[in-house]
Amino acid sequence: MEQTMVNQAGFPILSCLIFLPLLGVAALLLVRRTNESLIRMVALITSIAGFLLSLPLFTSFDKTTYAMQFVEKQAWIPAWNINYHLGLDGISIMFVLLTTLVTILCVLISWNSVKMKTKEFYISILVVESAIIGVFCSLDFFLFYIFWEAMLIPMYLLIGVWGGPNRVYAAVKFFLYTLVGSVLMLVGIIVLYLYSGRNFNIVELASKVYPYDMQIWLFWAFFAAFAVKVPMFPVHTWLPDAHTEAPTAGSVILAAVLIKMGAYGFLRFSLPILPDASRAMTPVMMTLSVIAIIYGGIICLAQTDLKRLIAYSSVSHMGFVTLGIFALNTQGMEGGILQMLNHGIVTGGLFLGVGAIYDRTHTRQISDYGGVASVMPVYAAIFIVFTFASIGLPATNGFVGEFLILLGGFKASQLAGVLSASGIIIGAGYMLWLYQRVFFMETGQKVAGLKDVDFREMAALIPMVVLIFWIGIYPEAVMGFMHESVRHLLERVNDGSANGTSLTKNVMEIMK
Amino acid sequence: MSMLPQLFFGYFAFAIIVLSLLVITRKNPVHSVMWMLLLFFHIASMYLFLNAEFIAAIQVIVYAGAILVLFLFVVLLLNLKEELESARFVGSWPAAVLISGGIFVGLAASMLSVSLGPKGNFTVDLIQRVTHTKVLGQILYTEYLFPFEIASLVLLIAVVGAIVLAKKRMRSH
Amino acid sequence: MQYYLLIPFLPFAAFIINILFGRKIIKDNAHWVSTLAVAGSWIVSVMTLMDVLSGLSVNQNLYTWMLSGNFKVSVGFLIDQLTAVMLIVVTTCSTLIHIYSIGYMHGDKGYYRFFSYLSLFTFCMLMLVMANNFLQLYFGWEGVGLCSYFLIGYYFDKKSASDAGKKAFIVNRFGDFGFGIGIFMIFITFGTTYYDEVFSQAAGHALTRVNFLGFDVHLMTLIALLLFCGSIGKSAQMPLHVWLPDAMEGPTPVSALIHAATMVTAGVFLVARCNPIFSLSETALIVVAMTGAITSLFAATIGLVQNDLKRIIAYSTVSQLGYMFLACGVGAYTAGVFHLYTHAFFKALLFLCAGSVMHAMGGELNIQKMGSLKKFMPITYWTMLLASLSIAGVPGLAGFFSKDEILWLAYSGASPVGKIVWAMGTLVAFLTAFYSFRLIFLTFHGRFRGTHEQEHHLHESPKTMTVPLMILCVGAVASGWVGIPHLVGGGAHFTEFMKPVLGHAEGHGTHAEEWMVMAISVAVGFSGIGLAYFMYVLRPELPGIVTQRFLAVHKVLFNKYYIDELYSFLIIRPTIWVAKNVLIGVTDARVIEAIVNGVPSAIGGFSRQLRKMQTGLLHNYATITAMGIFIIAAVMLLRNW
Amino acid sequence: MVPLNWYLILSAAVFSIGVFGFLTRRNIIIMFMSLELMLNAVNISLVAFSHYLQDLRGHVLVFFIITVAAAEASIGLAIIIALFKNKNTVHVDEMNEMKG
Repeated sequence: MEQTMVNQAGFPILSCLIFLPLLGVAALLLVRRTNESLIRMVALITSIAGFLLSLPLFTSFDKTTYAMQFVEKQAWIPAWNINYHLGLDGISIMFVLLTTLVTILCVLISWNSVKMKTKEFYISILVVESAIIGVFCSLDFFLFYIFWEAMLIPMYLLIGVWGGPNRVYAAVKFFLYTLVGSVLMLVGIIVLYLYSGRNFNIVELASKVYPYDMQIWLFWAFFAAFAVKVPMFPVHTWLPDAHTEAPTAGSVILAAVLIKMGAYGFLRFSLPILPDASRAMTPVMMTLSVIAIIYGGIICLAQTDLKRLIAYSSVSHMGFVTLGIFALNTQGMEGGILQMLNHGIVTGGLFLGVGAIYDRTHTRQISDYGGVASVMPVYAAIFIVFTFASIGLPATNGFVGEFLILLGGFKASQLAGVLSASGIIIGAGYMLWLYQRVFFMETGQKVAGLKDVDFREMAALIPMVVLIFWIGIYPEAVMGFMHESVRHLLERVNDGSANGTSLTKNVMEIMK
Repeated sequence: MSMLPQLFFGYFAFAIIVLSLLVITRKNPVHSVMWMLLLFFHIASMYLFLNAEFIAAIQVIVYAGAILVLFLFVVLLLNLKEELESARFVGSWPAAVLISGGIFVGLAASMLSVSLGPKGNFTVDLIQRVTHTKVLGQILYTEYLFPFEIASLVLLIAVVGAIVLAKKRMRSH
Repeated sequence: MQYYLLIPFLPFAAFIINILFGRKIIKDNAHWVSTLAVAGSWIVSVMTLMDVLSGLSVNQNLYTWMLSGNFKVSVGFLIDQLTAVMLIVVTTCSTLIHIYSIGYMHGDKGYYRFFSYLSLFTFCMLMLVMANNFLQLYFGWEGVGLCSYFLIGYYFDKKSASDAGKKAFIVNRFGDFGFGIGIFMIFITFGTTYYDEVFSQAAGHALTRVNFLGFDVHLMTLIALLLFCGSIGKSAQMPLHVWLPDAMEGPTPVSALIHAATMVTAGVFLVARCNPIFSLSETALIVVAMTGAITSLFAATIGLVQNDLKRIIAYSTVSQLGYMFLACGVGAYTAGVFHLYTHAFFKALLFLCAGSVMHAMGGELNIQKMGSLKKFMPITYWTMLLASLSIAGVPGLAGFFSKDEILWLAYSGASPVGKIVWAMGTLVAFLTAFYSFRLIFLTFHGRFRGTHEQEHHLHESPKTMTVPLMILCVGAVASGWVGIPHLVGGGAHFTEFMKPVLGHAEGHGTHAEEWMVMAISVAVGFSGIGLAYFMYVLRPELPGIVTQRFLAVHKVLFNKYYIDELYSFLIIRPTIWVAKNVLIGVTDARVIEAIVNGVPSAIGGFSRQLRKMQTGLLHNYATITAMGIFIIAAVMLLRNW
Repeated sequence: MVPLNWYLILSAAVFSIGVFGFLTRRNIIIMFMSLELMLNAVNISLVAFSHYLQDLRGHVLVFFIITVAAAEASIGLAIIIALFKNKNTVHVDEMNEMKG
């Protein structure tokens, strides 16, 4: 394990990334609350500094190894063998970068739309950033759990304080859903800790062997936490409410990075720590994924609320992600990880776009719109990029991810591949329908005379557009990071005891 | 063997119990406070029998001197005239008799079965030779220094708290 | 020898320039950028064709697009005979239509947007035909679909236009669904998606059977049919033909370029490109041939009674595409591609002429309200007449040679359904001639039936529009001359040229039979024209009488066999109904949410009961505490005893 | 010599009387006094134990108890004053703000 302890940055870069936003929070606390422009500037500068600081991760990451990189390890509570242990591998690195980028965009898009309790708003956003980066970097289970739960509080406030009319219901629902899941995960963590001789080290836990029955129980304990976050069918119902009621920045964070934590959890914990159980549960997970894809898609066809539609489309898209991950082959898993990133970019972009127009019209009802393309041509052009990336058109990132997932899914189970491919038809249906009703046809009353996007909004939207095409045309730029980690993970998962394998086959037989 | 210690104990025990009963049964709180004053003196005397001069002293100074005066202040401050006309006990006092009786039986039963462990170093002779106050002081300022500091903090907070509580309500009126 | 890269990337550069700077800077000069770029592509395409004629072919990867485990796909280019012909077709039509659009779209508020889309379309179409692997083909495939979506819905403030664009995209997605799974099967079978590797291994799997969704199927048939799904969507064959007639909502140059000459033929191109796979499966070929023949007949019958100028031509396109599939299905890929090539010219010409007519008529499309336009717009009339003669199969014109080759190879080929599809094809040839000339006669002959205002406004179109018409007309007449069969003394150069890629379909018949087939097709062509002349020029009252006599038939045909209504009834409305009433109304609201909200409210109800214990009276709390102490003490004591 | 048990029984008796007073009286001031009574009962037993065990730590504990009792009395009485100002009563059965 010693050779994995490398930190090529030369300084504790991950700690800096985690605590830099908190430094910004400290600075914000010193600013007078009436001085809103300074508050916004401080938040913006902090988020940009965080992004710049995260760029060395991208440039100096060693793609030839699956080992953890940029590792930091300090004893924290030695009595319980708890360490302050951080590190990144090819699976997590992209999400740290995405988080730092998305935070900038969130600050930008909220520039004028948040008028109440501005200071607290930006503090919440920065705290969320810090906690999410912490989640993706933690290599100690205890530390991970702390960040995992810490993220809940500011997110709860973001939805509950700055949200729409029904915000409190949505916030409480979000909170309770997530909490119920993570409490079960806590039990699972403690069981692992005790079984493994008081060890919280994720890397070491992932190289041990556990009894099959215990793995199954732990799998479901972790499933409770991660499936809620993803969200998988049938625990997805918090997402539409949370997305709909959250302020734009909240929706963007939620869509872009927060729900990725669930899928990341499967990749980081369920699969490597519980390989036999994961293999055995593959049919169940794939079934749930396929249901999510089709179910989420069809529900979108009957939505009347802009944000709700995109929220349900997230359910569908995250179904692709879990399908890819549990296909347990290279294409599926790499596609799944890429699709996590893609979904972050695309759905994040869609919510940013919706936020931009919501600021102007203050309505989320699709029927209130129409003909936006006539009055806001630049905005329409940007939004259609997001739309088609969401549909998965080649040359956008969505295509690469979905194609690889479907290929992997098809390899793992033809039925799952075929059924989920139908999600692509449905996806085109609801997204184009949405686009038509909002942007095409005659100009609606509430839409007439709207101003096109300004420089600030462009600055928030264009990075997403650039990423969509960059990843779509040259996906290797991102996928190059994950090849080794995915290979290692798959070796771990598919190299289990005969017990699990035979059970998988049995279940497969039953499924057929 | 003289019967004197038993006789003294008998008197004080009897007085303490009677005074306690008087304290909790008087209708007028001022009377209760007065009976309690007497009770505290009796307890302090009993401490003297047990070679605890310092404790007896603070029993008189703190309890009788400070706390009871505080009680008296409050009773007089609130000027409870109607208290004398209203009922003394809550309706469910028979239940309380049962419970407190039960507790007494339980406590007494357990106390009767007490057996002492090995004895310590602080013999009566030692205490009488060095004086109780000095011995206690030595223990307090060495072994129990930290709890002692915390106790002072508790008192400080109590002072601040009492002022804040009383003052805030005054202002709101 | 990298100059061929200019072919797709010149239009792409034009697209980027126009879309970024068109709105603010370039504005009404957008056509210069796009047209010059496409013309440049055309020149390079011609050079490429020369190279290919001199025996050169290219198969080169540009860079790795996707890499995941053993899945590796590059952006790469394959240039062989088939590609070269497609390049010529695409760039020629595209260039001419760009020029035509300068006049046609003049003064439109989205001028720059229109040209950006056209350039993007050209880029995607070129990427499609130049691909050297299935995934890049898919890239171009979806890309042209995207442009089609944009251009059909170009007048996006019209609901019908945006509906049509959406419909086109979604219907195509149904086809792409099968196409995508076909690509998965190819990858899983061959471990690669490059044409050369796939096709060279295909023969080795000629007898392989696989388990697909629990069915034991012949592998090559499966792959071929899945790929054919894509073709059905893109080339508007039964049952996914419904989008093409609606696509006529787009500007006419778009209909000419995308929905006649190039994009819709991509399906035929796909089948031709994959001929090594299709040839291994007789079942698949029969399906292709029958689909083509049925669609062809079906669309032709609808075309008989339509009154919308562009829709008639659209149904004619569907019908002709069916012809091409018919050819591929009987193994005559060369004939299919030959027809694709000639069809591009005369069908683009037909559409552009229709555009010219619309231009003069102020957007009117109903041919019942036209007539006698011949004297107002002579160039349009003559070019359109020649195009119609070509499509009707009049000897010597382009359509005659390609159509005749198809019919002959269907008749004489080895395909078990050859004779049937030949008969159907001949019937279609008759119908085609009839409705094409019904269109001509109603539009250009007789008396004018529109408003006075329209009549006053009638004029010939500007030069930018008529010059492309005349150039295309040359193509419609002469493009077939490269494939004149040996029978009538030609060299059949086209077939020879294509042989390395598409193979050669042998006709097994005597010269006499070949003459007979040709004679029959010429005869039905002329009789179709004759019947149209009789019904619409000599006896104009006759169509009304026939309609009255066969009212039910007319109604079914006029309403396109109610296919749209059927889909709406069977697919769209049930889906929405399920979404609204089952998923949102029951599953989400009554099942999941009932549990999600039910558990907390059950806990809440229990708490409300429990709350009654909290009296708020100090004595109650104290009493309970004391009892607790007593009980604990008692337990401790009893344990000690 | 008085046996330890006598002191302990006395302590128990005083404690029980304190409990009885606390549970029955309506006047919150008297209840408070009952509380003091209970504390004193504990103190008696502690001092007695200390004496018989020859260990001064019992006294230390008593010392702290008296300290805490002083603090508690001051705070408690302040609360009573505040309460009386608001409710104008010292009868606990007339206060049920905590009712659920």
